[in-house]
Amino acid sequence: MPEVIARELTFGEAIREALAEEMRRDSRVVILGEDVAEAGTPFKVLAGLVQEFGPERVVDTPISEAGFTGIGVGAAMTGLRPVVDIMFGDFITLTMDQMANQAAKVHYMSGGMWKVPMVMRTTLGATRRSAAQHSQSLHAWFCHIPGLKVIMPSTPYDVKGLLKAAIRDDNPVIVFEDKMMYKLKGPVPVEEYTIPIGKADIKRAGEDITIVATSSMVQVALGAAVMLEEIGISAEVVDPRTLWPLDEHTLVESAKKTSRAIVIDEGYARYGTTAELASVIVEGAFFHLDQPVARMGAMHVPIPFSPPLEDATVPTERSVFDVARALCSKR
Amino acid sequence: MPEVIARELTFGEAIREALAEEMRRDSRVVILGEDVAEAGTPFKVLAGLVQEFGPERVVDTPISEAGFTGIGVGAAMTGLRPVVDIMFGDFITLTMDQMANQAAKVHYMSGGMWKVPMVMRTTLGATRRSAAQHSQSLHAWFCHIPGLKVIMPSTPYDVKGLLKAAIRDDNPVIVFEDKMMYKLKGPVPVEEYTIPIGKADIKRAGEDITIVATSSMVQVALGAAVMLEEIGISAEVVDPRTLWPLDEHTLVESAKKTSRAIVIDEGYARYGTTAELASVIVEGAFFHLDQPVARMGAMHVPIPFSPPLEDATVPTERSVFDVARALCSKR
Amino acid sequence: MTIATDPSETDIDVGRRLRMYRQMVSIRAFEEQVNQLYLRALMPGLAHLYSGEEAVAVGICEALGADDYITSTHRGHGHCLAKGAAPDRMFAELLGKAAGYCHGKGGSMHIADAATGNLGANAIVGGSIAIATGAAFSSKYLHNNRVSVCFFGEGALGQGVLYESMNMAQLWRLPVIYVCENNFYNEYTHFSETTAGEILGRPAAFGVHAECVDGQDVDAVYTAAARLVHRARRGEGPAFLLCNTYRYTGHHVGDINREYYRSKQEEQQWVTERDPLKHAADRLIAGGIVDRAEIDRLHAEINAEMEKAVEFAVSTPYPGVEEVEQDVYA
Amino acid sequence: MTIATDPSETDIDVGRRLRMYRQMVSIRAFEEQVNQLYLRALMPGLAHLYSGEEAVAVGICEALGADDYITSTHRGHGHCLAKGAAPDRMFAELLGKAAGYCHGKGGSMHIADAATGNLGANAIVGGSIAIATGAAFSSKYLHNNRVSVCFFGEGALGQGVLYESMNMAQLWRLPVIYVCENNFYNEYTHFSETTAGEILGRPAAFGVHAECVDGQDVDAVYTAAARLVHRARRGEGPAFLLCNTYRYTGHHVGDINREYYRSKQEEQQWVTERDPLKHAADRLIAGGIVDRAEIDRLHAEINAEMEKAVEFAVSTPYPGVEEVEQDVYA
Ligand SMILES: Cc1ncc(C[n+]2csc(CCOP(=O)(O)OP(=O)(O)O)c2C)c(N)n1
Ligand SMILES: Cc1ncc(C[n+]2csc(CCOP(=O)(O)OP(=O)(O)O)c2C)c(N)n1
Ligand SMILES: [Mg+2]
Ligand SMILES: [Mg+2]
Repeated sequence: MPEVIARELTFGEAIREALAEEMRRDSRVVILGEDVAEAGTPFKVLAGLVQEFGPERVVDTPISEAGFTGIGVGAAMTGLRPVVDIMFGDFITLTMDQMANQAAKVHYMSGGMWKVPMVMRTTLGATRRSAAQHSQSLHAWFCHIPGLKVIMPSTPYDVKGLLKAAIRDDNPVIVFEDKMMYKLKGPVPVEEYTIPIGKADIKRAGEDITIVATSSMVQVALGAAVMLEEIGISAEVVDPRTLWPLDEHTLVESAKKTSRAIVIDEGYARYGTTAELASVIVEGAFFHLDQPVARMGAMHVPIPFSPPLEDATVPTERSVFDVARALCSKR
Repeated sequence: MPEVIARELTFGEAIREALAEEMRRDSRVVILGEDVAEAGTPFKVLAGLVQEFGPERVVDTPISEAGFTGIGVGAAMTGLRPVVDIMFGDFITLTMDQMANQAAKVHYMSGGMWKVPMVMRTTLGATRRSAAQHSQSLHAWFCHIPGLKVIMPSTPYDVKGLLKAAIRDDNPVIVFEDKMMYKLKGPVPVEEYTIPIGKADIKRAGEDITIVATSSMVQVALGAAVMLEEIGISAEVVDPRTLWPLDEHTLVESAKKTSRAIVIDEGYARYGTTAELASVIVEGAFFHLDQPVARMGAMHVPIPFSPPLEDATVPTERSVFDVARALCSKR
Repeated sequence: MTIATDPSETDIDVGRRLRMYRQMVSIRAFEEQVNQLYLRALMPGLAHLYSGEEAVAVGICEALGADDYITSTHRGHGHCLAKGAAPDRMFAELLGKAAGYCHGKGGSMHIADAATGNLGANAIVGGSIAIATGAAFSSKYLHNNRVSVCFFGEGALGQGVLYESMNMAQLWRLPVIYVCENNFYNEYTHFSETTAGEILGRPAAFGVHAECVDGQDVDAVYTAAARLVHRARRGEGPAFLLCNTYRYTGHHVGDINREYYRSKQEEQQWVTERDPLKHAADRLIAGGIVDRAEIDRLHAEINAEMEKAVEFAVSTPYPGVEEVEQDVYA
Repeated sequence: MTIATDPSETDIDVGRRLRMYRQMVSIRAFEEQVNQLYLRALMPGLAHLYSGEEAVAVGICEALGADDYITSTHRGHGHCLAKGAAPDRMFAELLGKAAGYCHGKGGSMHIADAATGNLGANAIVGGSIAIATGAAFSSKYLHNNRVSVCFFGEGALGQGVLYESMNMAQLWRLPVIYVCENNFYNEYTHFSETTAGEILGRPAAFGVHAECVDGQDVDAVYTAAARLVHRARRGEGPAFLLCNTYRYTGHHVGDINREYYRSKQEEQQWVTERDPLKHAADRLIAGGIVDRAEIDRLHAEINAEMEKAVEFAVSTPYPGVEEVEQDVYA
């Protein structure tokens, strides 16, 4: 991060600023989605954009996720750089054919003739009391499909730089935003910048244990790290920032250094991204590891509505602390 | 497998027999899908069923995968036990909302009031020269969703017993069938049987290395095991048979015994089922392992049409042999 | 077994009219309590209120038997009540309590009730259309004479699965009625910006019998529904009923400042001129069936009932944390 | 920049008619070679032949400029040729060779050609409908006057994304033409078993201008297409053109025994009575534009050209295995 920190923005403001800057820079950037214009989305993240860029560039769509995602693919192939807005990550279920069979494969299947420079912005995360169909973190599905790139920013700084990079990328890129993080504040330089897709960030340096955390789980990991510090355990928090491409090197080197690792992601626990991240670490650092890599994710159940149940489904600072302490005590 | 082996059936015949038996036993079992009736599907797996059970029970649908999958969900909630046929596994992309947001969650969201006893049969596997949209093995997506069960049979015996169990199961169960395996022959008892969902099968006992293989990769693993035997390496081939629920115990115990493991699955290499299977083994057998678990899957590229390219994308007996030998030579 | 309603009865009997009025009042009172629970910060999440649209759910469900199925939406309290669910267990569900219909696991957007044939609210727009069609597939296959009603907002006209489902329903002559609640807004966007052509042309294009009715007139809704239900039971296939209606409050309880997408004046006009409760009460009084005092008594009675139900829900316990892993599988 | 065709010309000029005939003959000859390649076991996989349907692709593409876009289907050779692709590189693609349009990575079901605006064949039924609509979105946004044509079989009427796309195309007045090639069969099932209502009612329900044309009459297809293209370029929005046609051979090259789903007699009738090539040739001869001998010469010439193209494709090399990991990302 640059030295001079000019101001703080919320996560949502950083997204809006990234979009506005890219839309000013490149008239081919358009936004498509439900209630994106006047309403600025239910999360109000896009508020003001239609006023600046007009309804031709900030386009309210019908409730047709498959249709307007596919329109985004076609528009991207023919000269635009669409940013498609899928309100809740749970609704990507409706776009999987357009994303996995079309967007992801067009460039390869055409032998490189056609490109799909499109961005999908969507959300993840539970604990909003929104129940099973509005609380999922389904990014693992996209990570599994070659041809797509998947971005999981965890700070206002990261989301701004990565979203701008995504818009300039010539491939379909999906940006997952934690709904609970839109109000989170953090420093964002006034100067323009982008962040290369595929570079992890060490959010906190440490010696005793590596905590790899994504998106919503980065703050949880940082909180746990503070608790761990109090009992003399120095945790390194590594944020991959982009799950595909994945900066394997940074993950592996951290684990080699600390010899213990936990991987945390808010997706469902099984057959999710923690399995890949843990496998990458095991493959690269096996002979340095004192313990198997621990995985933490959303409990493998549909997210329940009831608050005490819902709260039990996601990793917390406390549960991460407990797992880390247990790993470190086994010496 | 029972002692008395009466006859050999192909994989396709075993499926047809399972369906016919269950349809005779239970009039609530119906089949929905494209070209399932007179045509008996393009793979001819269902040939003859409409003649025996009539077009009310073997129902040709329009090309509406989302729609008829959802109809299957609704019918399952209200007294039927539908078997929904999705011709190519690549088309599950169109059903993800019905499967992940509806079928998988109905029972939980309703606090157990409604059940979804439905089966989805679909296919996986490449090397059929069908290119990127007809060659995928996308089962990892379903494995990731709590509320679904995922079955990956690798022999005529297994597919018959597991499919029958799936039809009797009160949950949504997806059965993935390898398209290239429909003609594979194997012993199937004349007597009725089912196979419990969630039990792995050791397809070949061995001492030096564990090869966990699923579906299409089981025969590949068995072929590699023969090659390995010739150079004095005794490979144990473990077939999980069902990916969710997963028989972790059998996988872990085998790896503990051999101290080396390879996991092979025809899904894309990254963020796929091999990551979960490898992680489960590492978590359970870490202190017994001499080497990190090796993972092998489809190359992380859209499946190309061109034969020499396509052939390079999937694990082969030779490539499994090479990886196994390398793992065993590092002692 | 469900008893077929004779749709020829254009004169709706008094008992039925009173019952429908009571149901509408209950829904209104229920929703007012929900809003209070939200304002008192007792309700987790954001509920979507049905106030203003009561005549639709009530008119339709009055034409159904207990065995008939409905599927519902994110704006589903009205459907659930109209189909016969009890307010206390509904409030409990909305608060995430163990006594709720779904043990608190579903909440407002997933409330369901097997006893009254409610296959569940759905938080995916259009998410229950194929399910309702599948329930009708069962009914036809099992010859059990049940009809399936699929409620959805006009926003769901944007979801392709509606057309896939209507096509199959018509091909197979399934006893399903698609009830489109056109309250003019998809969240914060007027439906004219999201809906090309004429709505009724859409079912008609698939050969599905289609009608339109004033969704603020419970008698009209009931009469149309009874006819379509009867038609479906006779095996004449699916139908589509477009009900024009209006939601009085925000898209959800937190949607307070709405003037950027619809005017106060428009809202006011619907409330004062088109209120389904007022309309029905006026008619009951004009017909000499009840007087104003009886109406007032009824309201007071229902309000008291709702308050008791809320009290129950507030005081009843949450599920134990061990329940989180239960019922993932049957 | 694309030059608008004046749709008022009902008399199609001679050059155009000859060119269309030649194109149809080329497609027929191409497909016969494909079948031969299959029979000679030289072709990987199973191709879907366009024989019998030539007038549709040719009539439509004749109304388009080189800059206009098309999207195509699993039965896409005809569209690709009609839009201007070269047979030799097409055969190479079908054989998975490096010289193919997609370096062999796409094959028959994914053939594309950027130079002629072919956004690609698609192996997902209905998979290119939204893409074509998106291309029209670009055209409108960029004011580049391009029109986008989306070819699909009547089987794609089952896919909900068609209705989602038509709705948006009409709302936003996008220059896209949906061309439904109704060859009466979805694989092995007659379309009447999968399609409720009247096909033209479907676009009409979304306000999309809809017409039907005899898909075996290339002049009629061209005339209708020219009118709709002109209309789209003038900003009057999307259109839907239903072309009734017939595939002469199996669903794919391996579909030989077809009598369980359609009779030999039906097939024969289309071939003898409704052949688009014969029809066009007869007309050219009747109009005194060519004689039978010239027609025969043309066929011979094209056959020779196709044979050369096949030879090229057969002899040209496969891509090197290292190419498998190229072009996953741009
Ligand atoms: C597939 C899907 N897309 C988007 C949403 C977000 N969303 C919830 S309600 C709603 C508007 C629904 O409008 P309508 O169907 O008219 O119902 P109403 O709220 O007016 O009753 C939207 C877009 C959703 N829940 N599901
Ligand atoms: C989404 C999807 N479902 C099923 C299939 C399998 N399939 C390939 S072609 C076809 C029939 C298509 O019929 P139609 O659209 O009429 O085209 P035609 O083959 O007649 O040209 C089917 C079902 C597919 N490719 N994609
Ligand atoms: Mg609405
Ligand atoms: Mg067809």
